[in-house]
Amino acid sequence: MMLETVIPIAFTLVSLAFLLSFWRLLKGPDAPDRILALDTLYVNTIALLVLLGIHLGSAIYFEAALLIAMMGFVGTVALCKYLLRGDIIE
Amino acid sequence: MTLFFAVLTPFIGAALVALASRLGRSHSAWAAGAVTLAAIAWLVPSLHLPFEGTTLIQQHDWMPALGLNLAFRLDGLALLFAALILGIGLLIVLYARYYLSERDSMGRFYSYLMLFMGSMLGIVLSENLIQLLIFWELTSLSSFLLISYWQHREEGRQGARMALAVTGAGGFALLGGFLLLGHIVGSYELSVVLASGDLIREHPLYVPTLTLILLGVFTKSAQFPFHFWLPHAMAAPTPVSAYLHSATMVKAGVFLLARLFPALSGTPEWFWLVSGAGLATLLLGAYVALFKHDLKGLLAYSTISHLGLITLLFGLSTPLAAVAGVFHIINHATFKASLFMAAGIIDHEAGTRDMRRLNGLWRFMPYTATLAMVAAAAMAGVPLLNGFLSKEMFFAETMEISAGHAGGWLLPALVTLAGALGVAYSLRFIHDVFFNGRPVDLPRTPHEPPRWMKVPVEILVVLCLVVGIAPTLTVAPLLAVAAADTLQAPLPDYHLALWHGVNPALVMSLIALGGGALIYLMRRPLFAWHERSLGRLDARVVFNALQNGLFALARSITRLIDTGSLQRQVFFLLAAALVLGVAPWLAGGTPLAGNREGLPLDAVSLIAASALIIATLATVWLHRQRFVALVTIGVVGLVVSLAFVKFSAPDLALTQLSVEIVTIVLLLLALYFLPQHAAPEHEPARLWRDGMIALLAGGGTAALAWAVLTRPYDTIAGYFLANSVPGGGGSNVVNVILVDFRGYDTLGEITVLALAGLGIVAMLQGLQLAAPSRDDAGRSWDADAYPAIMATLTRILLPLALLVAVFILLRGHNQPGGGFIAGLITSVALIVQYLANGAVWTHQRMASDSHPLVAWGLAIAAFTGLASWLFGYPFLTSTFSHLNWPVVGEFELASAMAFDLGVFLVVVGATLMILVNLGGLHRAPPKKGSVH
Amino acid sequence: MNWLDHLPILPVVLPLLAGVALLVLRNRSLAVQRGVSLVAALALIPLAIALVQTAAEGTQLVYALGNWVAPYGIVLVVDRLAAWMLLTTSLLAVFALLYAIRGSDTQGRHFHVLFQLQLFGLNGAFLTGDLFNLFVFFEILLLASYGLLLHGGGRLRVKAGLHFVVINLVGSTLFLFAVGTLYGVAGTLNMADLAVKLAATPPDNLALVQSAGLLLFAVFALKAALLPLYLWLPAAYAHTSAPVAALFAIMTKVGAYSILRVYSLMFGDAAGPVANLLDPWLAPLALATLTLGMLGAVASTTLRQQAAYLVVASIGSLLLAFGLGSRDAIAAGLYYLPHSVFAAAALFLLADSIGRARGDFADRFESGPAMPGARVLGGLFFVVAVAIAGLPPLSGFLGKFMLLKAALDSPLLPWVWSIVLVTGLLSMIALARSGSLLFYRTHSPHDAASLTPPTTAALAPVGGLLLLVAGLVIWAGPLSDYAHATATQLLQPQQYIEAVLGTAPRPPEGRAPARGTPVGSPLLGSDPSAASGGMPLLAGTVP
Amino acid sequence: MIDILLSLLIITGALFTFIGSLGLARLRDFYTRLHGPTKATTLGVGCLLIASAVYFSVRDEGVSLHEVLVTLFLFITAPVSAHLLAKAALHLKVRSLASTPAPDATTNPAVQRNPAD
Amino acid sequence: MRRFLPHPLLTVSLAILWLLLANQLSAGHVVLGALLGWLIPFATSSFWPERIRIRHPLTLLRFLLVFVIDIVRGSFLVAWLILKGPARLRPVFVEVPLALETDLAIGLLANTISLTPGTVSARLSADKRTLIVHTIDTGDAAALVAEIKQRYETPLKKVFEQENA
Amino acid sequence: MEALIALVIGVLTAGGVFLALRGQTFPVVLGLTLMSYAVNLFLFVMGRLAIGLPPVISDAAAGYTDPLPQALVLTAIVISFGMTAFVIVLALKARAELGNDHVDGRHHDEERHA
Ligand code: NA
Ligand code: NA
Repeated sequence: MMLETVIPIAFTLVSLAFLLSFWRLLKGPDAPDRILALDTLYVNTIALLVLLGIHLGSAIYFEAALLIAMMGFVGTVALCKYLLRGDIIE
Repeated sequence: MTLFFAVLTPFIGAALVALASRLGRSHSAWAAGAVTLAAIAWLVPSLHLPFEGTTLIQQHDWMPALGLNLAFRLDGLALLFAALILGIGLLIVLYARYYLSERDSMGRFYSYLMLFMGSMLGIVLSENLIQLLIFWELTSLSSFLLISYWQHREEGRQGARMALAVTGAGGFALLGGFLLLGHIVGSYELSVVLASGDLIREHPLYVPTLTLILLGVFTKSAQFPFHFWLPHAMAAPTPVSAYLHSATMVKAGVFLLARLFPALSGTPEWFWLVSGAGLATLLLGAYVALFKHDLKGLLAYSTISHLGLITLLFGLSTPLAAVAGVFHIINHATFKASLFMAAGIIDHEAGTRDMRRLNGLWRFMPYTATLAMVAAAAMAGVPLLNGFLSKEMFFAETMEISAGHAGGWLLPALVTLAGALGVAYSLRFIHDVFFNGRPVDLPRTPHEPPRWMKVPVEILVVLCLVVGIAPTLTVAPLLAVAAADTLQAPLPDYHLALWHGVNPALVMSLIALGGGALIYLMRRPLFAWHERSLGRLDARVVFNALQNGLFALARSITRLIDTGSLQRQVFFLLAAALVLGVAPWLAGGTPLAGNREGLPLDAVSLIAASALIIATLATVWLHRQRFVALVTIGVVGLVVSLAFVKFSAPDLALTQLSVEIVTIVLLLLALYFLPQHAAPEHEPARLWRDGMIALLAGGGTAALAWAVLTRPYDTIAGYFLANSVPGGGGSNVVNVILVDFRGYDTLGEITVLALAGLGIVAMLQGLQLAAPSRDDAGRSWDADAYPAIMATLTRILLPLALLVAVFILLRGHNQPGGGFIAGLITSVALIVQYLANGAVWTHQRMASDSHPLVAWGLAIAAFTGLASWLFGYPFLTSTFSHLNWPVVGEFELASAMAFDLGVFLVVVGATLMILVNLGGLHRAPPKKGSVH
Repeated sequence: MNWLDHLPILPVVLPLLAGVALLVLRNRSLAVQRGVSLVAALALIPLAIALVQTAAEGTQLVYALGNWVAPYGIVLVVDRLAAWMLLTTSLLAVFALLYAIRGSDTQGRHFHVLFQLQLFGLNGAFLTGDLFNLFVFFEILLLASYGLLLHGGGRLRVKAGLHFVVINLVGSTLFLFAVGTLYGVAGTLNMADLAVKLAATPPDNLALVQSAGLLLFAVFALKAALLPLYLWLPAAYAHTSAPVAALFAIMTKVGAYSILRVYSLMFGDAAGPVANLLDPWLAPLALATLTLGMLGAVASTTLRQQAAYLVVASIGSLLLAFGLGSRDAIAAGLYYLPHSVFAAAALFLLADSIGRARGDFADRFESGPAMPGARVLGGLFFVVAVAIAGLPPLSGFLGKFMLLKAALDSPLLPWVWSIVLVTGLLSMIALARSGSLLFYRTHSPHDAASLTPPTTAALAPVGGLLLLVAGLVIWAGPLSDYAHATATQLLQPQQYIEAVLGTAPRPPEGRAPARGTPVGSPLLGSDPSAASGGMPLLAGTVP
Repeated sequence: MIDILLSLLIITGALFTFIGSLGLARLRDFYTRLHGPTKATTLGVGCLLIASAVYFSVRDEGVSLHEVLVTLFLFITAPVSAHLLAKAALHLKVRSLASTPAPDATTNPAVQRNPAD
Repeated sequence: MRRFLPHPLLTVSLAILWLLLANQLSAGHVVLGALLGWLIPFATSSFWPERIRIRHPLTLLRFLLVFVIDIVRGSFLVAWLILKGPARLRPVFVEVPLALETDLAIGLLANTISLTPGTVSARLSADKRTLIVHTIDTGDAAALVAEIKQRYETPLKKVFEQENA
Repeated sequence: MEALIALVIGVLTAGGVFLALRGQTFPVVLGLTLMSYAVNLFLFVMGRLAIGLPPVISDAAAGYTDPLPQALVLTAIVISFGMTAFVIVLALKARAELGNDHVDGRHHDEERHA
């Protein structure tokens, strides 16, 4: 089956993406860079989960993906708000 | 029960006496007298028994399994002591009524006195050794109260603490001794112990037992080297001294020597320890007494000396010596009590006890002087007085013992010297106070005391005389039964008589009398020599130094360990865990790795794990740049969730993800009020130490995980998988465990969450923190508090998030999800509204108080549990059924879902409670000085 | 099910419901809240007495929560020990609460909710038969205690609270490591089942199991405040409010209880290769704790600090008794336990009244003004000091007597005796000095109005606690018999194990909840291969 | 046929995901870096989600469309995140290759403060 | 009608979303979805008081089509720019004057800009009259602004703000 | 894979321990968080590692991993979340009461001499 060759390639690409985002997170240099990198890491993780779901033939990882999408957004909003205002719940 | 009531009466009396003092000063004295008489009355019906050779034993169960019962004993020895305690006690009650001044609290005094009397009586009437010890310690405690009666005086407080420390220490040693004794004999009952002398003496534990008991005896009876507390106890009011140091407190020690004489005496250890201490005390006391200028000081050292004499007698171990010992106990009690009372009268009338100022009182108070002189003569061992008789027996015994030994002259010589010193200080007491010219600078003009103050002295002095003149008619029967029951054996042959013919003892007495006079005449050069040498020794200084040393040592050790540093505490805990965790492996024999086959490693896992490890290290490395550390720890949390997904734990992943975000929001809230950066640490040693601990702890947990993961195991998990659907009605086994199999854990868990919320609310009350107006780089904050684009779009997300939350909540029983995750999603959705639109805006649209959510959530969870009672099942028993509705079709209803709803509400309530309250912190106006 | 069959859960459910009710009533009048709180606390006493009476007959009541039998579900077990702890807790709670409702409960929010949930946590910890559930209830009682400890705030209190919280969080982490390892090896969480499984530990797993067992000990030692893990205690107890400090007298005993429970059941004599795991550790550490605690008491500069160090010392005595491990020694510890709880609580409450009566001088050991009501305060202080120093005739002495007697058979005899006796002396010296400084070395106050005389309401709880101490003396016979029977029961864990693992679920009756039939007979539950049933459990059964 | 479609979607998705992160890593200032994840990565994950939807719809009977939800969610949130990040970066005066616009002149800090004050 | 169904559009959307979540089309889920779609707007109506009205559904559809195409275009463009190398980029901030007035429409425009070729909306001025947009690579800023206004703003204005226009 | 997980747990613990030993409240909180990750992972893997075997009963499942540790970790996560929240707020309270963010209420410069 074609998928059997495609999925490892996809895993590799997404893993590399994960590493690149992580590298940016470590490197910075500025706080927005790191937040952006963290946000991207969240999205990369969604990609990994979707691939895993296809790979294992299990739909059970869907909610995790959904939640990552939600929580990643909230995290980014909170971190940005902190940079802008300091006080995030004012 | 009579003996028990006799002992109990003074204790109850103590309360009555205190109450009586409210009626008036004299009332408490009357009450105290009545209590003493009542105690006597309990004993009267049994008094004849010892004289008939019967020992009365009364026993009541208390802790029978431990051999500790309320057991009382009335035999000759006990009778003698009870008579001294109650008889002299009665006289003291009378005397004190006149001695105490208007300012002194009568009720308190008599109350303490009754406590003390009861304790003393308890000692002498005890049949059980542990019970005896209880009363023994009670005498220490009650004497503490009596000695410190004048609490405003420094000497009183110090003397009391010193007495308590020394006699209390002795008490602890005695406890050990008694326990050993009971261990050897198999019982704490005196009857058994006294009958087991040979068993005890031959037991390998004899020496430790004896040593511990003697420590108790010597401290209580002020034997060298523990004698020093007694003179300082003279700070007590004189009636107390008269009571404690004649008939009671200090006599408890020699009582015990007499009591245990049959069980312990007759060995070389006993002989050397007891007579050695006795002899040293006898000499030392007599010597020091001579040089005391304080009237009571003289009497105190004289008491020490006489107690040494009695101890020495018991140490000699012969039956006759024991008889003499018992006899001297009686005699010393009578003359010493009267002397103390006389001293009290003098102090009371003249306003001082300093013999350098007290001179020629004969002219002012001839009657009292006569009484005092007779008593002092008895103390000196002058013929026709009781002191002479027992001292004579004492001298005779020392001669008897020493006969035939090489160097045998030494003991008689030394005791004669002591006798001479005794004569000398008695002479000094008489001559210095009542004659020797005119008084020097007295505060007031002395005269005879009130009539009733003299009566107790008169009675005692008369006793000295009649016993001294006609011993056989007076004291003989009492002495006989007391001595016989001391020995627990037939009495030796002895005669109480004034005249035994010319024998060595008489010669020694005469030498002592003459020598004493000679010493007194030579007193001036002796005084001068003493002042230059031994007179400078002050036990109090030494004791204080020791005590201060103890406190200083305790302080420095405590400070060394407890520095108030959290880091040290954490360090200790981790170090302890490391030591304990590693210790079992040191024995060897257990391989670290097992033989279970593992999963193959894949590239994605390796990459994710590397990211996690690097992010962890980055968090550690960058922790001083706090915002950055927050972002890196976010990566850690993300990868941990990924691991949960990877290893088949979707519920965990969902939970971890939600918790992660809420935690980051919390940390951001906190970071706002905390410094953004921390200064680098300047202690490389500490960093290395912490690094080592961290490496060891990390290595330890890794090894532990590795050890477990490489081993196979059997688990109860199969049961959950098998019963989840049929028994719990849900196919998500994790959720069924949470809400059903282990719903009780979950009930606890949401309580923790509720508590966190409530605790935080409580903590934040009144807390005010100044909001920084600039960020750490000095920039002022962005002016746009609620960016419009964010505000608009996050509002769209709210219904969507709620929909997802409902979905997650409802499906939790069968698919990944459940109340906790749903609760967090809801909270996060609401928190975003706070983030995007502000607290005020949000509070206009929803209730700001989330207490009801928490309360009702907990209530729903708890009542779901309680509901099962109605059906006759244990708490938290779940039920479920499948319903089939038209259109909707078949669906499941489970009580566990109601429980999950409770979880949901608590989570939403607690999370909002925490975040919203924290978010509202800055709105309070900054308090002055709350933050630098 | 008869209503009485639910007796074991009532001491847990009652404070939980009370806590919830108080949360609902949070805006009602103070009198209502106090009334609810007090009634709930009082109601625990008859419950505890009923459980003690049942347990005294020698049976272990087993309550299967959710009708899931052990080892699968969580069970509550009421044996003599558990009932004893419940009774001690309930008696203490009432007096602490009585003191609190004089006014300190209004210094912050949610006092009564926290108080009731603290009782929920305590009772739950004493009753549970499940190791992980013990962790959960530890957390409940800890979080409640954090709230109570910080109640009212203030510099020193917050600092002490921060230390207390952080050190306990590290401790909780350790707890999970230990429980996790035990589960990873034995595959079960029920303590009775663990006892069965651990007794059959193969040599290849020996050190692993012992390691987990000792890590667990580190956790319990932290809660119990055993050397060197007691440093959190003096500051925490000395700086919190008086009724909370009084209630906390039981907190360290939870650690001691857990040590006794876990190491008699799972690592006791009958535990085969892992038997007597604590023998080399507990008694020596307890001796050191006793010594250092008492030195701390000697070195203390305030009465409350001294009381806190005396608590440390009392933990030393208590764990020494448990560490000696013989029937008589454990009995001594069990008899001593309620004594030390009541005496310490009384001292904390009294110290508060003394501090108030001394105005600005508070409870510092320095010459201060003569107190109003010095006579009563001094008298109470004297009695409390006698109790806490273990002097006759109060129960501290009887406990010490039992301990020393029990030590006669121990190889540690010289150590035990010398340290116990010397520390006894030290406590006497220290307390005599404290009393002397506070009550005797006084001057007449400059501003008598600033000194608060003690009220009857403040002294009554102290008196009540002292009456409990007196009760321990008067009924020392039956109580020490109970303690002995408890020790005997603990040393024969087989009985406990059979009671727990032999309990059947309630059969369906009437409108029965659907309940999966347990696989095999209930006792077969200890055999996991039977329990795994037909379901494929991949990870678990890979050999 | 479905296989080819799936493979195409998966490869495209993975590739875009990768390129998005590559941009994040490679580009020279924050503002240009912002574009990669916002667009390429979002589309990449979108492709993967569609692949998933197709995969599960084909494998099991019945359509699987819930992946659409995640996609929708990402497409709503990604631009908001990007906007906030850019706004934050402008506020922090993060180094830019393009000349940054002047601070918002119409903004009056006193007015815009929290209405609760 | 308004009282009992405050946000019909939202109700329908939520019901559809519920079916997406449940990932199955059963009668039970339709009922449940409808129920939730009806209930949730009540719970959130205070957060979302204004009623969204769509004037020109066709315009909206066309806009959505353009939007989707532009997302794909934008992604390819950015991907190409990234692969081509950072050195050749010509990033610029441009100011887009806004004709839109409602927050929702402005928000949608900003998001659209962010998702479509080479642009990210970076800041909305305090008076909400100007949107600052960062573009990754452009030679002609004015053309870009014009394109944004024509391609996205005009249809949005028509759909959401026609009465005001 | 088992070795990798063990390593990850070890690193998380080490990092957590090191930070928990710092002198300011914020790193201590971070340390406690890292430690809770470590212990949650540890507790979780006590049910051994399994891929693609979630404990959700279905006919198609090839088998199930041990669900019990997962339930325990869920409880542990919630509890540690509550605890973390509490300690974070306590850190703020301490900052207000003690005037600085040192765990012992000392100033940073004092620390060197202590
Ligand atoms: Na004179
Ligand atoms: Na966490």
